[in-house]
Amino acid sequence: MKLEVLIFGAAALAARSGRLSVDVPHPATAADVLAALEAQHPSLAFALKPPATPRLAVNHAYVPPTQPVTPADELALITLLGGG
Amino acid sequence: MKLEVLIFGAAALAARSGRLSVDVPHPATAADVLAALEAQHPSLAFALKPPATPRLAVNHAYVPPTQPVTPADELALITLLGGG
Amino acid sequence: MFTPLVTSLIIDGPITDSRAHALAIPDHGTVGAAFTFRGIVRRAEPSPAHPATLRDLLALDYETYDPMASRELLALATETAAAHHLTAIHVLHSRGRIAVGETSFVLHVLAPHRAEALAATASFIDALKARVPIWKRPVWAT
Amino acid sequence: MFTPLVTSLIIDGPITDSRAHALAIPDHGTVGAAFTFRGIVRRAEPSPAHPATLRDLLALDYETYDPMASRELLALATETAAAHHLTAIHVLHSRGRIAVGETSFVLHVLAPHRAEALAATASFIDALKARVPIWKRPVWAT
Repeated sequence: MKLEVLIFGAAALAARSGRLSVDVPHPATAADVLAALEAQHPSLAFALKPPATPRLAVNHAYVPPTQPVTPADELALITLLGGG
Repeated sequence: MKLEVLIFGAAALAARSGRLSVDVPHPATAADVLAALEAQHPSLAFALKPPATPRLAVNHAYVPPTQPVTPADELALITLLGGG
Repeated sequence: MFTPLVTSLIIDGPITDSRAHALAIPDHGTVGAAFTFRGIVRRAEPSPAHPATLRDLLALDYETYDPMASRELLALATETAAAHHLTAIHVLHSRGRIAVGETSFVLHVLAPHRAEALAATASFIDALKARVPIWKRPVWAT
Repeated sequence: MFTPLVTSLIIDGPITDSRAHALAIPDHGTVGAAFTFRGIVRRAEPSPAHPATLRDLLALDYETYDPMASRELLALATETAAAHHLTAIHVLHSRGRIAVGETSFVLHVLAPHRAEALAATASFIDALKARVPIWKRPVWAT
């Protein structure tokens, strides 16, 4: 199924968009979404691979990798680079 | 020779005075003054023995134990208990 | 059980001096240490292309993911207050464009003793950057 | 070489809010972190006779050995600024009677980054208590 994921900061700059689509199996988990972002959007590699610590927020809360997700959920990639 | 030493805080409360006299050999060092305070004023033991870290100030500066002192110097026992 | 006073707020634009100072010390005599930390936008930031060199900024644009940013900020403040036995914690973060020299972040911590207040301040700021969904984008001078 | 701005002052009586807040952030864009620490007189202090129990205070009387206290305070501020590469450090300490809830000590630290400012704050306060000849005497409520 197709899911929309909100993205921010340097990731949004790299993708030239604040929102990306990913294709994931049905049913899908948060881990599936992160894996699909990395496979389907190579420009986001810097925000998804170590030392980055990407997390998926579902409906404005961090979720564990096993959390099921559906097209009805608001999904957001949260990659904070710390520093400053 | 006789020397005057200013004292403060809990030490002054214990001695019921802000100033004490000590007899020291001539010539004398800062270490001699601290030793004389301990020997001649037992009420100050708490401020002179470990874990207290007494220091002598001569003319408003900390001095090493070997520093010579004379009756012309302003001597002060500085015992800070930390905390707070 | 004592409940710490916790407030958090994301505001548009820089944090003014009056907001940064608006912290009343409660008069019940339990507070021995009050810490205020202000984060200020500096002129020079590492260049993305050449991280070893500094490049001049005009401002930082802070982007927040709302309302998650507000929720995480409040949750972090609440958890920090409990973990460090604080009397109160107040946090303000900016959203939008903050010029060089302006304040984008203020943390007030009240505690019985300074060690708790210092530890809370350090851990709060580290966790803020790891957890609260706020991003900054440099606005370069040249 | 950059010379940090250092001021220190011992004043009679409590430190008012306006003095505690009177810290201008220089506009040259080098300061990223501003810390303010206020030490406030708490109501309960360990009883000298029974250190495990708390006893109610009315105030603390701060006694200073002048001018050595001023000199050591300034020397400590200057050394701290150099050791931690601070942009500025300002310190105020009270002399005389300070009531419960009033401020007896304020430390302002400005630095490029927060880690330096936090470390400077912690080391300054520890050294203050070990080195600057200021004593406090409790004024008990009962």
